[in-house]
Amino acid sequence: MKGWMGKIRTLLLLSSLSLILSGCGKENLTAFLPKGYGADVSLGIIITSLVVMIFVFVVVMIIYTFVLVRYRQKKGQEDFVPKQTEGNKALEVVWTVIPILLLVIIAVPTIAATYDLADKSGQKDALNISVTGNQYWWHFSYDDQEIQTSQDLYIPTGKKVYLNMISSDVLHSFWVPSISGKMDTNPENENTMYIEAYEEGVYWGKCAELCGPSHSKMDFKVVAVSQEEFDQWVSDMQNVDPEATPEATSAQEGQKLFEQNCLSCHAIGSSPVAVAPNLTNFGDRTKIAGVVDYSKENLVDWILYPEEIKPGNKMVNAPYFGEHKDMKEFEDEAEKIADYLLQLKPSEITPDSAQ
Amino acid sequence: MSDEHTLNPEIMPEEPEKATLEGRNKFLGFWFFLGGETVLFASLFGTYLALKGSNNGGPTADELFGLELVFIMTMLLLTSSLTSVYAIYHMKNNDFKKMQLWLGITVILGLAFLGCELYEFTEYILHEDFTFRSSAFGSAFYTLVGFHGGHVLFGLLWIVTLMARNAKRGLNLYNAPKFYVASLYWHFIDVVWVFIFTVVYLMGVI
Amino acid sequence: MAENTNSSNSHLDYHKQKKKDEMKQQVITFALMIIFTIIAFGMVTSGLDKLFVVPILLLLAVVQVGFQLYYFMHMSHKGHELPSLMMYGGAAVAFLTVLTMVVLVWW
Amino acid sequence: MSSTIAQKRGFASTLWDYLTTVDHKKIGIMYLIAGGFFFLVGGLEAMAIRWQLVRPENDFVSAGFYNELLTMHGTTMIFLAAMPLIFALMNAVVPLQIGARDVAFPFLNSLGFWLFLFGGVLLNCSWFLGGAPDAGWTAYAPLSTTSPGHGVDFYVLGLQISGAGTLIGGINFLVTIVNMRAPGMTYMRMPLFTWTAFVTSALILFAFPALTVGLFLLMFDRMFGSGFFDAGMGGNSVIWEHLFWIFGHPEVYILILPAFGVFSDVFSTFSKKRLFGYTAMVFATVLIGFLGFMVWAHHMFTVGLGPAANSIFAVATMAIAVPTGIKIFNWLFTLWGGNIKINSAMLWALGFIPSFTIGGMTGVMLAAAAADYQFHDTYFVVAHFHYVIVGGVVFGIFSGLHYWWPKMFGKILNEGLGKFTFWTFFIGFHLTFFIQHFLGLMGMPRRYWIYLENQGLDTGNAVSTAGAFLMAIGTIVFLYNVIITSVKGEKVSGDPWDGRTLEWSIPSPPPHYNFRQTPLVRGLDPLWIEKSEGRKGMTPAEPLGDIHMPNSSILPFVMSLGLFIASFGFIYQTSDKSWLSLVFIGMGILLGCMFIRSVKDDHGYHIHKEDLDKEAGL
Ligand code: HEA
Ligand code: HEA
Ligand code: HEC
Ligand code: CUA
Ligand SMILES: [Cu+2]
Repeated sequence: MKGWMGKIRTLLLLSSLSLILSGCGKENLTAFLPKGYGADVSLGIIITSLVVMIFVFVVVMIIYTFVLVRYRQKKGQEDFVPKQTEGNKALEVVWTVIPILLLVIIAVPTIAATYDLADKSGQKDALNISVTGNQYWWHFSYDDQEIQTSQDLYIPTGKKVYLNMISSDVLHSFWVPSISGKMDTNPENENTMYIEAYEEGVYWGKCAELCGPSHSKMDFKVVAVSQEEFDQWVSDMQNVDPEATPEATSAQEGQKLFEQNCLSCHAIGSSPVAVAPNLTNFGDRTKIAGVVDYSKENLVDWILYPEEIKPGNKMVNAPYFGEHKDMKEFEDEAEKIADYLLQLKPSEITPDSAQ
Repeated sequence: MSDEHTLNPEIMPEEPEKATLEGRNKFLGFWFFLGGETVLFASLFGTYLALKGSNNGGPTADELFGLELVFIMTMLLLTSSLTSVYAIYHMKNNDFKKMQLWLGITVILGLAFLGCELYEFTEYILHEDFTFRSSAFGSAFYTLVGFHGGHVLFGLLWIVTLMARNAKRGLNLYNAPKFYVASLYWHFIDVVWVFIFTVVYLMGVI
Repeated sequence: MAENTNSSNSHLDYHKQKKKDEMKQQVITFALMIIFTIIAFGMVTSGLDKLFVVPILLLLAVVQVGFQLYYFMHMSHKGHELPSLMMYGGAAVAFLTVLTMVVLVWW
Repeated sequence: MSSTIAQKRGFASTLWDYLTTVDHKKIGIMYLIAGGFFFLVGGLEAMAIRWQLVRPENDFVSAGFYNELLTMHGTTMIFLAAMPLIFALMNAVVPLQIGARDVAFPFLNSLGFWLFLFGGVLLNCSWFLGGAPDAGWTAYAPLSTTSPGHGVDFYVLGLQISGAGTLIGGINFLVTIVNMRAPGMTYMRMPLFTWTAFVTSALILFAFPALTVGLFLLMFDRMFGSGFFDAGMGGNSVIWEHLFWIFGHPEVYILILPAFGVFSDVFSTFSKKRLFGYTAMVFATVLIGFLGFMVWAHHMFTVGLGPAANSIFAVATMAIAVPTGIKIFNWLFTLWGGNIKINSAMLWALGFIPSFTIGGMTGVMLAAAAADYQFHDTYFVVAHFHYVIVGGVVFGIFSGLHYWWPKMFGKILNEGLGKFTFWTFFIGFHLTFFIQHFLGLMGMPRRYWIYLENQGLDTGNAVSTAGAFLMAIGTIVFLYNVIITSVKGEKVSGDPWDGRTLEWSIPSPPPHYNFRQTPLVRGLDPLWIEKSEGRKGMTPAEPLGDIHMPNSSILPFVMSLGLFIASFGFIYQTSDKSWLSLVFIGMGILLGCMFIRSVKDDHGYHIHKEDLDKEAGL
């Protein structure tokens, strides 16, 4: 493992440099700039295979160009009949054996890496998080810590974190390109994968398995912070008082409205409701519902018109509309709820800490 | 055309089913089709095996299956395979009457088999509350066994049609391949059944 | 063809005899199949160990199917090269399919 | 039965002729028209996809509609465009290449076509009846089992019907190639296109039943309340994935192998050389077909099958690079030392080599399981398969069409327009898909209705869309070429390319009985052998005699119509049981036709020797 990884790494450094120069993708999203173990290993294989492939392609193209230049029909030679060769045993052996050897070069590290990435030996002692994919949001439950959270996954850097994944409805796939390759969430079984972030940062995650109209909007974030910060986040989250009264009056009214209208699906604190995202630390999100820029205005919009932002999402089943109130009233109420939600900041540790 | 009128033993070729190009094509095409059917049933078997434990709280395989009926069904179908061999034997001897007779017996045995199967299914549905919709196991069971039953039904209709159509005019080089191919189909149904009684019933109760 | 009645008749007799012999063989095959079936059912009802019975059941099934194909369906006769090829092709795919469903869908 | 066709015919009788025909050449033309039409439909859907993705957060189409577009694009292109176009070439050419007067089952051949067409029409009816399927061409459960509306129902039944047609077609070609070869045409003298048709048909035979079963299970889950893929009832959605890919992977080789066959024939014809390493080429074809059945789980690396399964399937997949490489190098060495004439047919073939090699190479990269964790379900995969499918299959179809157009229609497609089509399409193709490799790794999953701003994906997508427009222009010029050629094109002889194989030994277009006298084949490239020994055409293997021909029949059309009707019954009975009456009517029609077919003798008819002479004298 180590030997070839070392060589690969130098290669990798060189090529990633050139990739940065050519601007290949957004940092913390692209798989070209790995910031975690899985992505690193995968990129190693990608580059090994790419090098072999470029070699093959060059060989093919050299013969191809030569043949076309040399043997193209010349003027006046239309009737020339070339020698009718049947084949050549030696040549045929050559182009059977060499590709086999080239494939072995790819296959061996591939197998090693495949087993490496499926290694579960450290799972018992490591941090285990249950991941649930839902149309169209992600839920995270920290197994022994009694922490429930959605959309933003907080992990400590430099540690293997085991994710036990399942789906509550259709197939989804958990993918954070710059940290690790993807793993599907299936409804009938739990899949396990580990991730390890090398450095602090907010990494973009995407759903990579067609799951309905808002499949392209099922984004989430992995927030990697230092171990100390993570420990603090854990204790902050454990000590949340879900019923804490906010200071501002509008937020207090918002809390009431929220409790009446929204708690049937959503949850605050660690009660494991799985119908809608857990909003305990909603005030610390960087995006609303995974994709919308974080602002009060957008939040109000979301509460009132979720369907327009994420078509087909399940909040549509209970939109915040009564029968006999007028629109203005709704907006007012939604603003109050927004005020309430925006101040849900139970922890000092936020995505901003992940620098 | 010469192959229109009934053959007499003198001009009956050794393999009447392959004496014409059409016959050879039918023969080969049908065998290939059976190759495809093998994959079709394998997919059903595979699905069944993957789901046979998923009884969703309903009855399990060993609570459900009784072997007596299955044994009778197996005997019926195995015997019908032999009777259709007799039919083809008489076809090759150009003895049309006997061929029809044996085909008739085959059909009766096949009907008896289907009757047993229907009885079995109604028992399950009415008395065991085990239906197509009760669990993934139920779905897989009825689909696999039902597909086989459907094949039996189709085979019966086919053979009866052939018998009726040719009853008056006897055997000729035009219809010999048709009889032959139908008998291949009938044997293949038996092949599938061998796996069904082994994998579904015997391995289900053990 | 009718001119050569004599030789044609002995030819006919020869073939008749061959078919008869073959028919005999097929009846024996049938008897064996019945016996196999009885063994299979017997083993299951006798309550022997599962690990012992299942492989034998499968073996018996495969042999029975071989009988069907090779004797009842004449795959042993000449002119069945391509049918055998395609049946074996189908059987190979079938085997892989079933194996997958049993091994790779365990949860 | 009249054998002179050169009479004036009204439109109605021509139509009737085509509805009832069992002539493989006419069926080939119908496959060409229908497949071509669906290619345009699928292309139009592709254009809509690309237009939606031209800039971030675009709102050209809605999210639900986008999913319908991409599902229908994939399904249409694979099942209703690529496969039928390949069947068009196989029908038009294979019987001629083996010196046969007909296919083994003319009636079934026609049935296969009508089943495909009605299946395709059924699938596309969904657009007008409440929405198309929207679960991807792979229709993964439970998304497909829970998708609201009837879209996926149309997918299930449409594919079931057209799939049955394909299976029938496959068996027909297998038997044709085994039983109908002219004297002397041994297996190892068959042209490569015929060989690939043979292997492709065998793949169809073994691959499609898995799809058939999968579709049945899906249908039962959606319409009759079974629980195969419903975790709540103990079902398992991974079963669908296996069944789909046990079919799906061989399917991609079903598509590419005949294209390989086209290229083999084109390369050897236009470099005036015997195919280099013929035996190895045949062997490689068979090997690809064989290995193709053992690799399907490479589409499922991220499903969670475990490292052992992933490694096995990774290595098995990579192995396919070897026989494919053998082919690539044999083609290059066919050109080596040849007298290479570059015309439109040859351009497509030459364009194929680098394009497909890139596609194959990214395929091998995908096969590396640990790397596929990153690639899977991103635009890298989209790039891979368009490189192999467009750069392989579509180029192959274009090449084959330019090559055999004179054989099918008696006229050569315009060279200038042909070259223009090639270059616009070729450049557009690379522009569209090359950049998608990078988009994928930069974090763009596939089947994304929108991508967000500021994620570095804007430029790449804009370039990709621009390329797609070039491809559209190329396609439109090709259509123009077809029209111009049929209006103005000049008639050509039976052998315009100095051909090597049997189809060039008869007039263009061929008479409906193909060969007046069955030819005697004396080696590989039989016509070339005769020509190089100074003879003008093939030596007949039989004296001139009566020719037996099959009767035409309307039954295949009616049977397919029956299934078409029954499908609506199946689809709508979920909401109202009275729709079941349509099931009975439709199935009644089908069974009735089968009954008629089996009860009514059909001995065909004979073209008499004298008529043949008369025709020759004309
Ligand atoms: C015509 C269609 C076609 C063809 C020919 C291929 C050919 C190959 N494909 Fe592809 N593939 C598709 C169509 C096709 N594919 C489609 C449609 C999908 C996506 C389906 C979906 O999800 O919707 C797909 C997806 C797909 C995946 C799954 C990706 C994913 O979803 O994560 C993989 C993974 O292994 C793969 C691998 C390969 C390989 C190894 C080959 C090989 O056969 C390629 C072999 C060729 C070469 C390698 C080039 C020539 C060889 C040489 C010059 C010799 C020397 C070479 C070496 C030593 C490497 N393909
Ligand atoms: C044979 C197979 C085939 C072919 C030929 C193509 C051809 C093309 N494909 Fe597609 N494609 C697939 C098979 C194919 N595709 C499959 C299987 C999928 C996966 C689906 C899924 O995820 O489920 C897919 C998915 C797919 C995507 C990804 C969608 C997504 O994941 O969100 C994209 C995006 O760029 C795309 C683009 C194109 C383009 C630009 C072409 C171009 O080459 C098309 C060129 C043709 C034209 C441009 C026609 C132009 C003609 C006109 C405009 C005239 C119309 C006029 C009349 C009707 C008279 N295809
Ligand atoms: C029917 C259940 C349901 C009810 C009732 C409901 N929601 Fe939601 N809500 C959801 C679901 C499901 C999502 C996830 C949507 C998605 O992203 O696909 C969601 C998402 C959200 C989000 C974004 C979460 C995040 O982590 O980014 C906010 C904020 C929100 N809802 C607020 C509210 C408010 C305020 C109310 C009451 C007025 C409410 N919801 C009522 C189901 C519900
Ligand atoms: Cu969830 Cu896509
Ligand atoms: Cu594949």
